Amino acid sequence: MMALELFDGPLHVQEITNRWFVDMCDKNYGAFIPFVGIVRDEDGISGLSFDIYEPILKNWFDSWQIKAKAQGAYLLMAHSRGDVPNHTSSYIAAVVSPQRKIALKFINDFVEDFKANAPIWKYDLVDGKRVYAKERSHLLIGAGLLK
Amino acid sequence: MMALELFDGPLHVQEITNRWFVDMCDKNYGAFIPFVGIVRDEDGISGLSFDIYEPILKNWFDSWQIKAKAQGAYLLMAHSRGDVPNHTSSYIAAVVSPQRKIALKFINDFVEDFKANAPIWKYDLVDGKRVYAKERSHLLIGAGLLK
Amino acid sequence: MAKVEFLGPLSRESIEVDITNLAQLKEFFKDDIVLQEWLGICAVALNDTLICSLDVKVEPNDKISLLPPVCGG
Amino acid sequence: MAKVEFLGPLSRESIEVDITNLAQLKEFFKDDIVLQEWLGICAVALNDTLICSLDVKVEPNDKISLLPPVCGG
Repeated sequence: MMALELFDGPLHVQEITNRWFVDMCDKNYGAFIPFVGIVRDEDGISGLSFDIYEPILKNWFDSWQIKAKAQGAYLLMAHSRGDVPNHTSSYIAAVVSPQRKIALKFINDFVEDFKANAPIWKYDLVDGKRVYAKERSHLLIGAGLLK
Repeated sequence: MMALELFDGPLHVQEITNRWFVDMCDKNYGAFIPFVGIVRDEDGISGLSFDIYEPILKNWFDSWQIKAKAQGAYLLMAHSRGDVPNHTSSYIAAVVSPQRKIALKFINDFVEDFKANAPIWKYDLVDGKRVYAKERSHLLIGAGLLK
Repeated sequence: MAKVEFLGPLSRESIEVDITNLAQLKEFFKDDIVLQEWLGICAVALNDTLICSLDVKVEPNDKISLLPPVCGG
Repeated sequence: MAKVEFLGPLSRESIEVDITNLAQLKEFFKDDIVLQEWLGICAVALNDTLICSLDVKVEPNDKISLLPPVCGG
């Protein structure tokens, strides 16, 4: 089983979360928390689109997995590449843990750090064109080094 | 659609979470977070068993739903009555919200308050018998009034 | 007569009592040795609302529930 | 020669540059007006590790990546 899964286009939420639950339910974890991100219809967009830089995403994910395992937890993640229409999902993050409080803390911290640091670029789909979501994007560490 | 669902025996996690996702995905919420509680095999139990006092559970749930709606969010919950074997689920709580941070805060606070205040009694199943989980249980407000 | 329910692990049949406030219910239970063990940890609901004072009036047909410590999920 | 990748919305073909540290890469880009706009907000990775100093040495066959602000999910 891969813990980090990337797909072209929208995620098949039910297939993914059902499979994760089946894989995890007999591992004696007490809590399974998937976070499902759904594309909102707002500002006249027809959807979102994503570019991913996989090598750094994998490094980032692996460093979180090490943190999770140190506390007996385990992380799973799926993300879309390319276009994702409104009302479909582009992102699922999940944690399993023997303990409820650890699971709740991890899903919060993991998702927030994902938003700040995962090397993924978001575009609004407007009139069939990709428009970089610059205002909603976050500077990475060391930004501006070459200016 | 019922927002609070009670079932005899273990929860059909996939049926419930799939149905909730389908019901919610076109409502323009941006985040859907189910918390799935799974019975752990520990201390020699074969499972857990639950009694529920429904009138107060409904009041408790309704008060949380009002809080959620005030912030544009919506809560869903399913719980088992009776016996639930190890490695199956007895409890699912979920939140949907337009905003990620509100969803993450609600799933944490809702699940924690559920543990402290929902009128549900837990028993370990040991050698086919129900043993009240007294040490893991939480006093309700006003406990000891008639002592 | 008000009805008294014993919830969860209390596991007793409901009873009917002729009282006008909760202080009288406390008095009514005082010789029940087994129940005394539970009363120190039980919360009390009147018509499905948790109560924190013995002064609360009880009307005929009211429902009083005794709730031991809880643990859902 | 080190390779320079322009990720996400930078949307440019990779180039190869003959440099031994990042300060030289900064110098190399100084006349690229369009890129200058981006450089103020781009992070820099050397072989897939984010870098915070211009003093870092660059070897032949190293990969340098420019990463604009991110927004996953």
